Amino acid sequence: MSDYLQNFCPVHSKPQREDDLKKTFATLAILGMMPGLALAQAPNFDDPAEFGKQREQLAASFNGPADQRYLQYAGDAMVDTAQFKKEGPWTVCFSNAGVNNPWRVVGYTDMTEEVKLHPEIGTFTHVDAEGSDDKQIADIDDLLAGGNCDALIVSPYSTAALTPAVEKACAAGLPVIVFDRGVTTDCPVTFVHPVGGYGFGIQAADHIIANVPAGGKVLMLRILPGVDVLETRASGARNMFKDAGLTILGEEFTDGDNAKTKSIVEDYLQRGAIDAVWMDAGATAVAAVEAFEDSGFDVPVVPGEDQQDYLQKWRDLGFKGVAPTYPTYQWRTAIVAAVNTLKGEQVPGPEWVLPQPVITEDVLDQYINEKMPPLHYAMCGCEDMPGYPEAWGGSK
Amino acid sequence: MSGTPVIEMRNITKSFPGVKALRGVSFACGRGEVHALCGENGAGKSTLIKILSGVYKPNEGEVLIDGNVQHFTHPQHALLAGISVIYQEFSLLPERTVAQNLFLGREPRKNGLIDNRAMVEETRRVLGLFGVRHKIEPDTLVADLDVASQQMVEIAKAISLNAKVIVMDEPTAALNESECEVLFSLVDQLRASGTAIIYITHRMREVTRLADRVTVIKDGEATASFDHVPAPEVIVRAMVGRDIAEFYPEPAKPEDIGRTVLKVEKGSNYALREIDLELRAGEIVGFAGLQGAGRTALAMAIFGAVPFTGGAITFDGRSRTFSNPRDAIRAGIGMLSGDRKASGLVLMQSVRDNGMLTSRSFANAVGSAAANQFVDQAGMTALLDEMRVKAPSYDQEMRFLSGGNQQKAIVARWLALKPKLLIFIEPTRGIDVDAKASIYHLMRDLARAGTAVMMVSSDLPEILGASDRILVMREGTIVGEFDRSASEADLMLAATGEVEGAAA
Amino acid sequence: MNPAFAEPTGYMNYLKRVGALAILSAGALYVIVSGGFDLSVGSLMTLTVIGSSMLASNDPNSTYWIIPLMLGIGAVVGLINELVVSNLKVPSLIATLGMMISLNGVAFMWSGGAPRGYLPDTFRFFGRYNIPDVPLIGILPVAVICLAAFGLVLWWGMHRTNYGRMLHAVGDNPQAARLAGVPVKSVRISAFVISSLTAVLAGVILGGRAGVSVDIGSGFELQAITAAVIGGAQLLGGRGSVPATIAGALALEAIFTLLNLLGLAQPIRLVVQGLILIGAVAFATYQRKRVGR
Amino acid sequence: MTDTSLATPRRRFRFDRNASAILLIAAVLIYLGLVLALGQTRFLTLENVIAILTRSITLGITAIGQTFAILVASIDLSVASVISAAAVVTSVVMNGNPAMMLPAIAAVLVMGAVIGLINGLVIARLEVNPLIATLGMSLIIQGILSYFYNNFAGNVPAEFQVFAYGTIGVVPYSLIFMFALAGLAWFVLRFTRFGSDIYSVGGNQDAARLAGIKTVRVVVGAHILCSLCAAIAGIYLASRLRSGAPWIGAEGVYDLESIAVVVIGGTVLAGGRGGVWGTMAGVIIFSLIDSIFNVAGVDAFVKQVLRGIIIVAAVAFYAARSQRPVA
Repeated sequence: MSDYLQNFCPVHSKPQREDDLKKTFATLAILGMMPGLALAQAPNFDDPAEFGKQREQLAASFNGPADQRYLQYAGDAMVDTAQFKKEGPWTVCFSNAGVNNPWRVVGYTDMTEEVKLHPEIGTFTHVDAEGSDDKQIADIDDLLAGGNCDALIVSPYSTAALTPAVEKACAAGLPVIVFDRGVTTDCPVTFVHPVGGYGFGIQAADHIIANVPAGGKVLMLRILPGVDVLETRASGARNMFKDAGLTILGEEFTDGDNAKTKSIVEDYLQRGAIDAVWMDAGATAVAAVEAFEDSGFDVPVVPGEDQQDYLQKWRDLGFKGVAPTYPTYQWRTAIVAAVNTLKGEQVPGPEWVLPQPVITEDVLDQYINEKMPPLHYAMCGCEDMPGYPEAWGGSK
Repeated sequence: MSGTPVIEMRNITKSFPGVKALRGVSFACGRGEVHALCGENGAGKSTLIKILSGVYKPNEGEVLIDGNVQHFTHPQHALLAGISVIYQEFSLLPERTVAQNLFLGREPRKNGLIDNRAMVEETRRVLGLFGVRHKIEPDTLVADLDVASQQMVEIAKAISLNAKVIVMDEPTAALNESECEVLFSLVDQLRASGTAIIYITHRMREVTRLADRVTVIKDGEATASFDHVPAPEVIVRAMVGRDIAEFYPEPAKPEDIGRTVLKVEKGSNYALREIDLELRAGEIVGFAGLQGAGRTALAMAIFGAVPFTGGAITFDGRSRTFSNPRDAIRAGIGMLSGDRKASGLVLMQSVRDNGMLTSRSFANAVGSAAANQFVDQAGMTALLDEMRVKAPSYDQEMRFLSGGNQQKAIVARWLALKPKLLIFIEPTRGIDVDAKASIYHLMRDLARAGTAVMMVSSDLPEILGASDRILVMREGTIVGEFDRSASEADLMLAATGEVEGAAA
Repeated sequence: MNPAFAEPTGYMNYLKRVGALAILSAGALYVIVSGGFDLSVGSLMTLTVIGSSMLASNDPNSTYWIIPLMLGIGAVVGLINELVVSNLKVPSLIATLGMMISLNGVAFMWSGGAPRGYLPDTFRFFGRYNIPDVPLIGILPVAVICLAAFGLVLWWGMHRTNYGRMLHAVGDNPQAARLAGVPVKSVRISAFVISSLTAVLAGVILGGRAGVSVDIGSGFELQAITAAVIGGAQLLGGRGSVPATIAGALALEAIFTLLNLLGLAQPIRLVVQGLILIGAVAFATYQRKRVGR
Repeated sequence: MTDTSLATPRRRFRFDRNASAILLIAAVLIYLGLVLALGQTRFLTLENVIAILTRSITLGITAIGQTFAILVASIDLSVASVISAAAVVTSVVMNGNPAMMLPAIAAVLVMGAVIGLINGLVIARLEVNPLIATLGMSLIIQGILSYFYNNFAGNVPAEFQVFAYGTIGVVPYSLIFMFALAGLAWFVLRFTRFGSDIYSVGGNQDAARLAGIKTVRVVVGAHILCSLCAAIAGIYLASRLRSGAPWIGAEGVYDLESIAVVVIGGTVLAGGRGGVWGTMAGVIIFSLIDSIFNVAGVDAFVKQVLRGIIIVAAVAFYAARSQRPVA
């Protein structure tokens, strides 16, 4: 048999093949080392000054109408927009990073409903980058080339990547409103965002620290590494746990995948008790809670987010929950900022910091609405809008 | 011939799993010599050539060029050593032009870039050797050429290499008479210019016309070698090794031949026209013709694989249309395709699965094992035993078997269905001589049992030896009918169109 | 080292976890053996979960008609896949890639981007419920029963029926199969339909286990192919084993779990998966060449 | 019988050779029709045409490389990871320092060539199915990359952003670069022996081997070119995004999209037929589709459904005519 093989692959004699393998592994090793050259470059997601500032802002009182959180703002810095004043009807353009998760879907619905409240907006042009920086840059180019935009709203996919495109739009004389993630230029009229990632981390961590005795064990679940908003949430919480003397069992990435989340929590449960599960976003909170349920354990302290399924689970099981929020009403605020800019009115800026409320057990019932879809974000600030609740998929 | 031969092969031995393809074959060819290499299908000629051209490595023995031992491990080495081969299976790329094919892998370059103009001009020059009647434009896509032209391109490719040695493996299989003549005069020119030519054929006419020396290969051994061209009978006896009479079974007696099983009237499709034929129970009908004459197309049409688009079929006394193989099989027709690997075998499956494939196709899909009347495992085992299929186990994968055993397993596939008409296309291609004889006997046994047998073959001795009646095809239609007493020359003349064959 | 595997409950949890992938891989194997690829299975799982949540509107009795309806949709998807492949002559890689993209879009369109209903407990029963207090093994998850049942059916279909042998023949050499009388088209159609049906079943089980989310099935198509390849299946058809594929799925998940327990991060998992994939195929090729071809 | 049989056959109009042009014309007509029907002639400005062409430069550069892989009857699923790796290495090595521009580019090109070499060897020598080999490679690269980096890392100097954002008049350098690269690829395929060998090996590996072509080298060479193009696409993307992150290749779905545009451009998956201009047509078709969707304001989800259907329909447009069975 062996000489038969030789005849059919006369080119590859054996030692040669081993050589190839060696080469393969050597090159793999080199490949592995190359990115290691500048390992120390990671962006700083552990900024005590920013942490302190956000902690203050969480507790601060906001300016603006008390019953309309989406119009409130921290501080009193305003920008003058007289130069952008224009007669209607306007074309407002919106370059969206994507509508690929429920948070963005709820937010985008907020936005389109808000547009309906402003008859001065003649055309609302929405382009969706489907979660790609490259495509979003091209989309903004398209809008600048043929969009006839009077104002441009950008929800950037990545901060650094979209900066040149936003700069280009500013240079074209357009008023630009940025929200959610920012850009590293101050050329936009304003940057609309809630308090921030540290704040989100603080709210959940405060709750855990208050309800878990010192030395308690915390599992940290995270969606994915590298997203600045999520990294700050984690670093804030991590520091607080250490200071409070809690043990961090581990930090695991779930990809936002329920099945994976469940598996991870089950695996940890096999190894010992868990006193709290901290999460950088609430999408997988219910899966984590179910992992305790299905394994026959009592649900410990599991914070989530303001999604209906979590809020209802929390109420039904009565565990120690808390729901920090990253409110979707900022999508409304972006439209309001654009409209005010085109009217030439003053707009909070260069940053429009919105309040970032936390849902605690006392106010839980206010936010539960069983008529809304399970993944609806309760902190949408949309209950007063004419399209509510149908536009968000709910029923009356 | 004098001095060191250009090419010499010494004691070449080569085995494949289950087959010893070559045993100690020695062979030499000198400058300006045409050396005919004769042998039956499956005798080992092609294996020898593949060793010469660096495709296979011999287990034992050596290849010498101009007296120097060579160790080819890649076809390129053989090419560089001046050996060029015209393979039986075309090695042309259909999506490339004639010129690109001619210079495949050795395009002329100017300043490091392909010199397209030189390529086209050289192509035109080489193709010019075929004369103006056979004009092929260098920038035509090979896919747009007919089979004969493609064969011409293959030949031109070998010539354009200016090789020391040119091997031609049955180069006339697709050529008509005048095209053959062009080729023969080319061979004469090459010989005159000192090229060594190894000419593989089993057509005695060509041996007589061209060869200076003859070597006969049988069962993997060089059984005879002549420094002159002996009488055809001598060569044939050396090739076959026994009396033709023994090799081929007795023909059918008139009383064996029964009712008409298949009748085609005015059958036509893209490749066929005006086909009128009758096949009768108990009779073996041979179909002769050049490649591309429509024999395989006719078989495919009867079998429903590439159906007739015009005309009428009467099968088993009923008017039928077969629009796919399933229709034909259900009616009682079976077909063994010519290219076993490409369209006959499922190589990764077991011998038994290959044998039962058709039975299973007509059984209940979820039915299993012996419970089902169509899928009789025990029956298949018995059938395979009966046919003496040599395999370590019938659960062995098909790809490990020799060609003859593979062919037997496919025959078993059809025998299990007891067909009324069984079509064999090139039934003995790539099969060793012993297995060949048993295939012929098998066909005869089938016929005796009342099956109509249609045999398509390019092997004229086989056609003459195994058939009861011979139909010759040319250009998509039947041009002649002969009985088994016809000569090869009669068939060739009819097949090439020089003379219309007389009805027998 | 790992108590998860030290007691029966741990094993059961592990089998429960891998149930969806194992069933999916065994079904995808049908298409692989027939000589094609089915990249649409992951998105079909997503569609199943999202569609079911949309239709259920929190009504526990809806499960009884939703699952058959979803199976019906799955069958149509499989049928379209095959018709595009055989009638429009689009390679299955591209045809099912297009189907994958489109089905994801359909799932989003249907739900408006976010699912609008819960999966009722009756639906989640298959993926979530454990039968408690079973002797010897502690708990018996319904997903494990499903895995055993569907695995058995798929094994039987592939290895114990005429159909299974024809499927192998079609993948091995479609031309030879056609000339031998195999009804190539219906064999292929059924392979794609079976693949799609198992994707729906896997979706039901996964949705039961994990609940509603928008990209629940993404990545499963490649994992299924990986499992089949680890199980020795021949890409481009002709060879494959249902038990080995299920074992491949179990091995894949076991390796991931193990890496998790060793505290190795996601990146390492990717590298390991890549090496296993190449290694398994290279080894199989080497083996096949060693015994001659 | 006369001498008809060997006469040169008439030149048939070969539909499949012109289909990519037909598709491109169709896409342009649809775009024009839509723009005119909506009365939005502002989309017909030169700026907008350039914006459309510039949309898909990353995809275009990648697809040029993918054309080589597919022509040689292979395929490369690792391009997306290579793009990510190249972008990250570019921005990390440059790290804002203009002096590091050339070393960074050199390092990335070496990396691309090495990855292509490994892909090629695994496919041609170990005879691993190319889908599996490059999928595995993709996972390995992605794993190594995300082990070291989990965010945008480093940044490119402003001088280097000229590559993506600089223009001659209104025409971006990058657009010129892409077409120049396509021209170079065409040149290689048309005028070099290596190019000719690619078609031969892709068309029929056995025939190529019999003709003396070292098929392993050709396959490896095609894969090196493919990975090099992906690496260049990564360099471009780093310039465009100012930095590189380990997910930017995957988020652009450049692996599957590059295969789709190559196939839409008329290169057959089985290899040996097609060319780089068809691929460029495919890329422009994709850009046009995106722009048509944007102009028509198609909902993002409907867009996705349509995109899937368009890919299949475009491939069916050629394939349905072929007689070859597919699987």
